[in-house]
Amino acid sequence: MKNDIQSEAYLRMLKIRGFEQAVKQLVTEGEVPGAVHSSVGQEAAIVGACMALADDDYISGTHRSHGHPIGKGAQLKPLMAEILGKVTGVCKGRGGSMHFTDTSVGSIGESAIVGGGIPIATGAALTAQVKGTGQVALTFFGDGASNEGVLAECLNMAAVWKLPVIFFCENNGYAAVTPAKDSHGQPDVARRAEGYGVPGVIVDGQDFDAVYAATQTAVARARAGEGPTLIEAKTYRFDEHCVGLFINGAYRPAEEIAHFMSERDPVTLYRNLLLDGDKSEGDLSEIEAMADGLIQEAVSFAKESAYPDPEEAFELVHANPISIRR
Amino acid sequence: MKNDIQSEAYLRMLKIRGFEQAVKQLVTEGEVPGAVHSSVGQEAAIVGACMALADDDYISGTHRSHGHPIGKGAQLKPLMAEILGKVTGVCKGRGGSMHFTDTSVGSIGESAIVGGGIPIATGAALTAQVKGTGQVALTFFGDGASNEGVLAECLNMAAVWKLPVIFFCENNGYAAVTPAKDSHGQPDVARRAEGYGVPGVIVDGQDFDAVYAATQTAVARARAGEGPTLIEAKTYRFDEHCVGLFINGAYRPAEEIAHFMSERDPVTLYRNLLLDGDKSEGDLSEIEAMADGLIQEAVSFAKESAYPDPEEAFELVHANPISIRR
Amino acid sequence: MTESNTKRMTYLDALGLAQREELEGNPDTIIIGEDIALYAAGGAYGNTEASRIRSAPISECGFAGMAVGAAITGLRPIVDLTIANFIYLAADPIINQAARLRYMTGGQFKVPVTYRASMWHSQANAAQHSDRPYPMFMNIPGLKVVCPATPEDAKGLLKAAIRDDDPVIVFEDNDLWGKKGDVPLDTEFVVPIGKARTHREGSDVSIISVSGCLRHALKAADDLARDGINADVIDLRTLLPLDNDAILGTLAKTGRVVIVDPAHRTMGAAAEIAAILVEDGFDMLKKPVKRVVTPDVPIPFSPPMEAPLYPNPEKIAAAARELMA
Amino acid sequence: MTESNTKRMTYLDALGLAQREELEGNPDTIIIGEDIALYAAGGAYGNTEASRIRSAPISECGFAGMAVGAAITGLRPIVDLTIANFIYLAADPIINQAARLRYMTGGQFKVPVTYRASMWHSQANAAQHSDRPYPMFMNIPGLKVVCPATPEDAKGLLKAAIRDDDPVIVFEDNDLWGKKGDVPLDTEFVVPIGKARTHREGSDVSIISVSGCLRHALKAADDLARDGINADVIDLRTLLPLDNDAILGTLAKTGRVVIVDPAHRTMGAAAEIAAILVEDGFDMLKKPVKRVVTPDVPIPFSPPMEAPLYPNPEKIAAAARELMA
Ligand SMILES: Cc1ncc(C[n+]2csc(CCOP(=O)(O)OP(=O)(O)O)c2C)c(N)n1
Ligand SMILES: Cc1ncc(C[n+]2csc(CCOP(=O)(O)OP(=O)(O)O)c2C)c(N)n1
Ligand SMILES: [Mg+2]
Ligand SMILES: [Mg+2]
Repeated sequence: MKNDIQSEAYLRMLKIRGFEQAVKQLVTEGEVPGAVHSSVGQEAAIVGACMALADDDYISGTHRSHGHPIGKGAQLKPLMAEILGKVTGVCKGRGGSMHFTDTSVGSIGESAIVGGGIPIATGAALTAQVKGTGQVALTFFGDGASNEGVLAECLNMAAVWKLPVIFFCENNGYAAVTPAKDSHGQPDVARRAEGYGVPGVIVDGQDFDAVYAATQTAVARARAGEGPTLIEAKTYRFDEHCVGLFINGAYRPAEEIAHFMSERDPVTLYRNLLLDGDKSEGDLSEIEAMADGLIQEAVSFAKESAYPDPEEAFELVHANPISIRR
Repeated sequence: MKNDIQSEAYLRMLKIRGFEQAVKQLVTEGEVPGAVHSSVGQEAAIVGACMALADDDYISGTHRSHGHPIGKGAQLKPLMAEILGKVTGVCKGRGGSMHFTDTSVGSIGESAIVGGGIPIATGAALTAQVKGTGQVALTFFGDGASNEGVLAECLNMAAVWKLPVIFFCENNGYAAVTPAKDSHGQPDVARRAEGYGVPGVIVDGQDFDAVYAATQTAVARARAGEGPTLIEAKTYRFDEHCVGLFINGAYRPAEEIAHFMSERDPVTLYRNLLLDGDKSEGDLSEIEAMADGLIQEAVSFAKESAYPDPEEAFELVHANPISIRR
Repeated sequence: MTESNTKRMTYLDALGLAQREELEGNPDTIIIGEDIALYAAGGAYGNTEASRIRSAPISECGFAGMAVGAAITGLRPIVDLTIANFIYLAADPIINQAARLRYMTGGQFKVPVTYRASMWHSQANAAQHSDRPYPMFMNIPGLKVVCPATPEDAKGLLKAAIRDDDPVIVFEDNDLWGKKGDVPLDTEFVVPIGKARTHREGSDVSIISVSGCLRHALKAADDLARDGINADVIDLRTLLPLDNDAILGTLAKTGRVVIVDPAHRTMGAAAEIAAILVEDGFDMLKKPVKRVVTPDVPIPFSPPMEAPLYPNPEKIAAAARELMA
Repeated sequence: MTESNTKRMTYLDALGLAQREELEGNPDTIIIGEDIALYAAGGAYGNTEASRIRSAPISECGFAGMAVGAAITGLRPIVDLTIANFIYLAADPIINQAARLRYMTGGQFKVPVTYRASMWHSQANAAQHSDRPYPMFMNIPGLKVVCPATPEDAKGLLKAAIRDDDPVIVFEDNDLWGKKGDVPLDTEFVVPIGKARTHREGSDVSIISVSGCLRHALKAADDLARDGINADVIDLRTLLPLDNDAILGTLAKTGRVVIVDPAHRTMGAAAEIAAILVEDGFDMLKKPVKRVVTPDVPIPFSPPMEAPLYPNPEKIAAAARELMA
């Protein structure tokens, strides 16, 4: 693989796509405990944002959690093992799909509480500011999460304190089965930012370059001490809200789904863009093979890993331990 | 008193002003349990908003609570008795200064939880909409309260559902001792509304006519089923945050206070306006005497009323009572 | 209740039926919650007009508070908070407003709002989706708290909650959603708030059960019966107000008590029940009170760690046997 | 501790001293709260640079959550939530995040955040400003909860909380703010979290006290002593984790226990203490456990209704006398 931005971006998108396909397969096999939410369709938004960050910058995220740490560069094996609840999982089997965290790549936590990652990242930005580390924090959240009041609170505090934080909304048009248009007083989440003194930017979330550029601008602003930015990436999820969820009634038009899958697939769009540029089919196949290999390895690793011992449930509750009452 | 809008508005402003002066006197006399927050300086904003409402429209408010029900037309005696914790109080001594409620004039509760009245009024608007009563709800809140996320949530829901609610911000420039400029990413609370699809309007809160007109427009919009409006009245509080509070350090310039008191007193401004119009000194003195009389009556009533019996503490907890464990 | 008046259905369908009946029966009843129109728990709103079924934005604090405003002005809102962990976002309006507005206003209002919260656990959803938060709300005067353990009680208690003029939180045990039982079809059927129910009479040991633990308690009782130990099994059903008579009544029968509660040990509902026993029933107690509860750890994701944490029939039977020894 | 190492000061000044020492002693310590720079409780931040003293907008949920993000990335935030009733607005980040992030991430983080909440009561501020909400947080594994009752403990426990690598909530009793006592000046003085303190030794009856009730308990003990009844008085100081050894230890001495707790009766901290006594100390109990607590009503505004609700020396002494009868 060529060690350039484009190849790396394409690889990360493929890793997300492949990881999600593998997870869906594992669900079918009955290997996955709990609920999983796939990021398929949203890869360009995620990777575009992450590639604009430095390795030690922070990210926080959501229940739709797999893409974010992968986009930030996390190893796949411990993530896949976590999905299966194995002791080798990145959270030692305590977090599962909705709570991926990999501090080794600056991933400080996906939150199953919608909106929960927003103050976490804002607080990480506060640390960066107080300690003068130059780090930036970026928080991924959905269009649905944007209706949690805590977003308004954090936008405002970040503006007041000029915190180096980027509020990154993956607006995929739906919160579970509720269309954004039925739950937003006006459609653009980015337009909410201005009222708090925060610049709001809308980008095409299916276009890696657009997302990457917008995030780079926001990162530069944050690092320069000029404060937060809200970026809204208009995107689409290709899968159901939750893998395997039975939805009682059609909440989104079949044509809409078909349109996005055939015309607006971020991986295909990026592949074509690279081919139009200076990448060859060979270059891309090499990257694709590499992604496949990594995913196969991760699946094998996860399957072969052991489950935690039940007694481990009583460990790691506190950093300064107390005796646990049973 | 002439039964016209101007006389009534002037009377209500005087009632608020006089009520607050009387309360401060009672504090000095050691008659007042708990904390009280005075609305002096904000009378035009309050009365301008209330006069634009019908008698059966709803209002909710804040810890700075005395002005709102008075502005809505409440009787003073039960309010003053409540301040002193008497059994004749509007809340039978259970609420006190911060929790005035007088359903007889549509006052559905002042909240000592900053921001707490916002969803209450939004919910009252929901009732009006579901039942088709044509009523409107207006919620008073401060610049400080505007930083509670629940405002954003309610603005958005009110916009989505086109609820007949008016979000009325009394921006007096300070939340306790914190200047609004140190706690708002940009200075205009009204500009936050637009991001939720709600029109935001700024008015001079010292100018009764301006507030009255803006609120009338918002009420008309709400009654027509067109949804919420946010009105920001730029105003000023003449007293300390809390009557008798000792503030350790000057948080607002003495010149600023002096300027508002001498140039921007809403009662004086309105008095002059009425004199410039068709009111005579005699007309106004008559109204002033009436206000004074009502306040004196209220103070006497409150002082002469009895305290509740301790056993009353165990009553009115539930509407469908259960036995209270002691 | 004759056979013909009941229908076998799941706990979830019983909740849905309760909602439909109350929505159809009273035009003041409304329902608010996320995704509620399409896939919310119970669904099935019958002939209710859309304006009374509000699919809300993800704004728990806001709509839980709005429901209070709606309740004090004449509606009877049902707020479906869905997964119980989200109730913390709505804690302020529930505690600071709903629970005390009537009192603070000297009785000017009633606050007929119902909050539904479904306690997910045993489902590998980890700590942010696996709480059983009823204990904290038991400490809030002005509220009522119910925890139905059967389809019949699910219908009857939810209906009672909606009809009650005070704020009631209905904590559902999600593990029971798919379980079936006979449910009265009478639209006037309600289960009175504040009354426990005896599910099995016995004279050796009492098992006082909270929420979904009932089925484990009954299994344990079967097992104990095989050893000749007769358990008196009661389901509290309402946790605020507690049915002190029932608690002391079963103690009077047996002198030995096992409390089974899916909440964490420290300050679970079992704590209050034990306190009542030792305060008001001391002279009847032959043995220490035993609590079979969930240990004080956040709920882990991985099933081999999660599953053993909760009360089960074996743990209950073992505790009862210790008391009989 | 020699005389010269202590200074007489108020509970509030002791809290301020603890904050100043920890802010000056560790550049990672920051403080966030409303109006904090000017008149927040304790104040006196010494040489701390302004960037570590954050006067926050009125956004409790937001800044309580930010503090979690700051804590897991290397700061040690103190969040002053001021009046305890506002903690409900911050319940979600405290419970769903702070308490369990370490666990859920398999130990990738520690979460050294301190929440301060001052329990106002007895001050005619009515139900929205008069709560004592510690019981609900005792049910949340991952948290620690302390309730200092003296100036010395106020300093020592707040310092211990700030230094602790886990989330700790410090519930102050606002009634004690103005009360004076001798406070160690040693900057390394801390009171260990999880340890109760015996304030008076006795062999007839135990008084187990929570929060500001301690002074009433000691007064009651004086009164009882005049009748020849010797009370053993312990202040739990930490409520999560509870000091079970101390609870059972005092029971062992006396066999009779009065628990004094300013929280409401149902599910107050006293419930858990009583449960521990009847579960683990049954054979030592000579008499029923008595709880002297606040009745289950929202706190009313008017002083003649409010004042009689709380525990006081007379009620405590009367309960103890009943146990001696
Ligand atoms: C506080 C909270 N409320 C509700 C939920 C239930 N829930 C999980 S995902 C979801 C929809 C989220 O929509 P969005 O933020 O747009 O993210 P997306 O699923 O589209 O990625 C909801 C309501 C939750 N997990 N947390
Ligand atoms: C939820 C909550 N947080 C904090 C407080 C404490 N408090 C009372 S008044 C106040 C300032 C409010 O400022 P603003 O909203 O501007 O109203 P004003 O006092 O200026 O009328 C604060 C912080 C409170 N009562 N409720
Ligand atoms: Mg979405
Ligand atoms: Mg203000």
